[in-house]
Amino acid sequence: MAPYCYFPGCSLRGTGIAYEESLLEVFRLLHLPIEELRDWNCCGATSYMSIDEGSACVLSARNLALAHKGHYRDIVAPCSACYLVLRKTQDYVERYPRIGRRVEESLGPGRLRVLNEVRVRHPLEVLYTDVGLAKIKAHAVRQWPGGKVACYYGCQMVRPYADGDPDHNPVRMDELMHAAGVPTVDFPLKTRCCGGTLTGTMPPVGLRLNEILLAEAHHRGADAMVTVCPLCQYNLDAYQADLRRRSKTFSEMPVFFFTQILGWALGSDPARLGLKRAISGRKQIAQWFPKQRAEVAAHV
Amino acid sequence: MPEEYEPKIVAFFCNWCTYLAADLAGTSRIKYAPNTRVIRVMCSGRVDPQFVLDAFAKGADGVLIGGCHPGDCHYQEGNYKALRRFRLLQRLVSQMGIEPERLRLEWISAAEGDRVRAVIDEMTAQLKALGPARRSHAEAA
Amino acid sequence: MERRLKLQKEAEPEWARRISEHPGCEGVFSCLQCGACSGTCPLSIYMDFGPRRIIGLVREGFRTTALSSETIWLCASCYSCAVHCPRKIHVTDIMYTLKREAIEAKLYPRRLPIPVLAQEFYRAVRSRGKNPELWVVLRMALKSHPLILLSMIHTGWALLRTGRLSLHSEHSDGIAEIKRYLDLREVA
Amino acid sequence: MSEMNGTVRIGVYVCHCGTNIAGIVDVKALTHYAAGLPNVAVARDYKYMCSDPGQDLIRQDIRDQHLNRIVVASCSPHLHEATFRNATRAGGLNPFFVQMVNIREHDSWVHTNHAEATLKAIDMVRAAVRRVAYHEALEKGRVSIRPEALVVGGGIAGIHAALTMANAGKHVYLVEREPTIGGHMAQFDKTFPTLDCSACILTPKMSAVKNHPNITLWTYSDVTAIEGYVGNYNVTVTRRPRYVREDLCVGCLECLEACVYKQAKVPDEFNMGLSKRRPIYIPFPQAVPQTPVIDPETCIQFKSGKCKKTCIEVCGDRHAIDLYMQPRTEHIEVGTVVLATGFQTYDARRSPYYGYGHYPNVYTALEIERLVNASGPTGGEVVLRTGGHPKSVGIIHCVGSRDENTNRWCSRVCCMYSLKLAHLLKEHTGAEIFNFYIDMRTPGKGFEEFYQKLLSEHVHFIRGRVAEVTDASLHSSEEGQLVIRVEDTLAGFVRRIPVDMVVLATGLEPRADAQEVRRLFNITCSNEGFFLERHPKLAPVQTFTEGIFLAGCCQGPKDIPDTVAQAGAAAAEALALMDAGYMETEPNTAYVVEESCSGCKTCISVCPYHAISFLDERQVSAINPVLCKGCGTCVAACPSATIRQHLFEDEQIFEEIEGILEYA
Repeated sequence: MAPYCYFPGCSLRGTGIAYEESLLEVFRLLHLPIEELRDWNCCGATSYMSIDEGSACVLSARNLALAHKGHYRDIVAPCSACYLVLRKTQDYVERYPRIGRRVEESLGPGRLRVLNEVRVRHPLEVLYTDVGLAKIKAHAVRQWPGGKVACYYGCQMVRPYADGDPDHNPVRMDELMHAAGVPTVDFPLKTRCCGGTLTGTMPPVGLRLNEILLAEAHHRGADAMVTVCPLCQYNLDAYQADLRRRSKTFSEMPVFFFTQILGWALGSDPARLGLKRAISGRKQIAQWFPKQRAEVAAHV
Repeated sequence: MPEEYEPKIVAFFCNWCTYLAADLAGTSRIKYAPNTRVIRVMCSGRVDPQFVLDAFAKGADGVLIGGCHPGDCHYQEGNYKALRRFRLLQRLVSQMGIEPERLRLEWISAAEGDRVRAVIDEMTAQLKALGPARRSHAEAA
Repeated sequence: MERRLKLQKEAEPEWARRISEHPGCEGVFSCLQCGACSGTCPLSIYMDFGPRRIIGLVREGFRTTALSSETIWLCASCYSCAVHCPRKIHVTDIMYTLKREAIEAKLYPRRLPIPVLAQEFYRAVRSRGKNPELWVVLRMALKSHPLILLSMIHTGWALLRTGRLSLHSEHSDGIAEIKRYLDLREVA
Repeated sequence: MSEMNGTVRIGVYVCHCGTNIAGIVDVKALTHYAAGLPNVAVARDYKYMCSDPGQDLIRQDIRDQHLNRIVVASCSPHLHEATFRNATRAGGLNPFFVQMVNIREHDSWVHTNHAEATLKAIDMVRAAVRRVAYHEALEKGRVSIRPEALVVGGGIAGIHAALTMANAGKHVYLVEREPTIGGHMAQFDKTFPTLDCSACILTPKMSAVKNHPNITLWTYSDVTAIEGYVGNYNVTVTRRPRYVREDLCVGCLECLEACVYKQAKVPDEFNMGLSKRRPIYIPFPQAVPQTPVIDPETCIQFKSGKCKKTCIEVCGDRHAIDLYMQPRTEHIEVGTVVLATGFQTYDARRSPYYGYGHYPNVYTALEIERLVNASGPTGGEVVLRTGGHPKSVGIIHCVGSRDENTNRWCSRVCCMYSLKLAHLLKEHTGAEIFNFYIDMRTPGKGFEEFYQKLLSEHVHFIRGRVAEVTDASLHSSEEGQLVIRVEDTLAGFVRRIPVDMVVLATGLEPRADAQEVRRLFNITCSNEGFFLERHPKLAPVQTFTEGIFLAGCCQGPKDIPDTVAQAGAAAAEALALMDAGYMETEPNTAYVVEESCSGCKTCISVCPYHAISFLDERQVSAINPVLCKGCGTCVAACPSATIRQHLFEDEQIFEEIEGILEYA
């Protein structure tokens, strides 16, 4: 089968490195060929749209064009921001001639139509649709030690370009978890925004948004949270110390990438899942994955 | 052409669906290209191939036939008859060297005022791009 | 106390019309003012106007008020408003358009770090093709609230020791090409 | 065969329609142009041609100027063709010498450029002038109208229409799909704004239907086929077996008690599933007819064949219960039809953010109607699904209304019934009531006063479309309750309001099978899927199919008074037809010119009405003018151009085509 084209985006090379590690591991275990897009560039994220949408679309158009040049059918964007901007670019060049012209100026004449010949996919949707729950179930060899999880979908992956999952109430991550033998809790805030970059720009606001999410997850009896986006994971994971300082009732919990959990279920060597990169809930992680203790200790 | 060339479209609209749709477009004040002239027939099934050929021969740049959606014909199945004839006409017309875009059959229900606009605007744009019909061919009919 | 009064001469209907022609802003005049957007927005409770009133300001043409608002910058573009709007208005895209206008008109609130971050990000990507997270955040902080850095020390350290902070900043090999692409705008 | 008979003297009349036409089309230039056309004896323009003085112009000119053809350039023939035909007849000329030119709907209203619009009008008038020269004198045909009527749907609309026509001495067949008549109104507790008991005012009319000598009532039945034409419709009705014979049942209802199911187990449809019923049941105490139904899906005898059949036992020698009952087919002939098939309410599950079906204490308005009803599942006591009485209630307006993502129209009744339910819930529970609305719409007799009454009852009114209903609490004060998150758009901030009960004011939408019904009766639907009236203002109960009329919500959302008024109007229109006993028909029928008929029989195969027969002795086709509907398909199909059509003669259409295309 044709290999998937992997578009890491900047976060998976920095704060979200564990996402990359576990994602590639899961694809390896499921024998899904995947290659990194050569010479990719930043998707521009929300900031570019805020300054010049023409250029924002050009940035993503370049990545799409590169993918097409590499004869890929699907470009896999694990970061929700990348996923959204790529989809939005495809949408905009079709719908708005002005944007189309701007992009064509850059890519050169005739290159516009190729952009929509590449399918933009989120790994969650690839694993759900292309692989399927049955196959995950069949390959899930390992018992999950980590108790109940709250599946958190965030925003930009479900809105406005949701792929089959209803945007008001997505369920596919939950179903994947069940297939992997991981119990989930009913989490009503599953698509409530984590605040994105606000944790950095307006700490009090950003922190509060994440406090609400973590508190509710805990209240619902979750022992951990699962995410599909590097920024969500970063926000939920990196500031729990501050949140603990703000309220004594706050209790820490690990925040995983869904690929880390799947990787574990599929029997991967935990060392290959980037578990040691967690900032919060390291105690639980050390308990749940004893093999990791040595490693984790080294970092504490 | 010095000033923009305005194609002339002869339209045959059935009394119960498309003609009413055009009326609805009017009452809803929907604006569209002024290039069509509507001839009312009771049913698209009444549109005799000769009407279409005569229209082209006399200088129409396009002919538009409008009827009820399949299954909705006020006379049960007149629109199906129209469709069969239309297929025949398409071949005939293309043999006469008239571009296929110039002959069009559309199902437009009485509720689809905006569709009248869409179809007429689109067809007008296409015909403008094509330029005037080559009458000489048409007269061969 | 503040004197609240808007004279009709302050309104710029032409601007409103122009905005409505931007991609994604078509719906601005079909707004019902029902408040579904502000109601579902997780950040409206921190905003000076909130999405509903911003749309109200836009369609009445109160340009300066809208462009100098904090609301548009607090929008984290989670698109919750867009999927809830009973008139299918792309509120998020309207916010983007206003952000762009605010930066062009230099009307954005100076004390806010968010627009600064956006511009730093923009520059970084133009010069590198990729976003060096650490770099951008540092410059943003220095340019707006250096104090923010203090609050970041913990996190920064945690990231560093878990190997989640790349100190060297990656470049795209195709950076020359990217620059050329992006510069086209300036010439065009 | 039409040809130019004698000298043709045409009068052309251009209507300004105030500024509707004159504002865009240069009527003076148009008139001046028309005056110069061949055969045109006189051309005038006038402010309102449809007005009496306008029509007088035509009458006068026919006499003074000896006109024998009339062209009126004004609005759509669907609006005023009849008007100008009458004016022409009054002038002493055959009414079919008129041709209308639609320069309003098809020109001035849809174009903005004066020159282009005027040019278009000129082309159209020129075409009409050429066409009308070929018109000929025709006489209208007549079809007889049978005095029986069919009413489809036994809600308040159908009931009122049926009674009105039956009282006028016509025989009415009332066909209802459900086991009882009454429709939605029977489920309501009270009616706004007067708060009189819905059942109390409905049930007398229901029994009136049952006892009326002129009404044949078929419940649990469907119209499965309809053929024919105005005045002479042949209708097939299929009556589903209820397994209890109406003719033998005395309505003692002992069989219900006798059922082997001591505990009712099946969700009760009439009570919106808030209570249970037995496999043998009667929808509600005042149901008409008072005959139980057996639901084979749940009846043990039907499922396993192993039931003690206690129902049959107790019915005894009345022998009303017949488990072998088969569907019955009835064939009837009627002259007119009134469609009153009603509406369905929006499925609140389509708006997941309000949690209907997920949170037990989220209800639809219809469920509350049953809940507060004295003969409802709880005898009128408002008990939550999770037990206990609500101390606070949130009523969310516009659920599935005014929303591009679901239904874009306003359902018209939700504001008022929400006010009503607010009042009733407060009365029953004394709870704190919050109404969440986008716009408050109370345009009706006594409606605004009712709103005022609610305000003085200290019901909360919060202007804002609710974003979500959630059980995720942000504060201990919200624990265990449903939280409504909404922007209070008047106060200008977002509010979280914890309540014990949420009521969703679901909108009205077309029935799921509206499209099939529409096809069955050969009528049209508007974009929303409601049945389309012939004219929004001037023919609100007629359809485009003669003899078929609309009543109630199948035509669009409306409240009970409007429904009853419309049902009366539909009945009156049907009565007018039936009392006249006949109806004039357009003489646009097809006819055969025998001498040129080759006898190929092509026409016979294309006619959908079997109006064409073959005369073996003469080897030609012949068309029965009574059966011919004038579609003209055979005319277009005839290879030897020997079939022709009155009003749409080939010459007339060719003249129109060439008139349009001839550049002056």
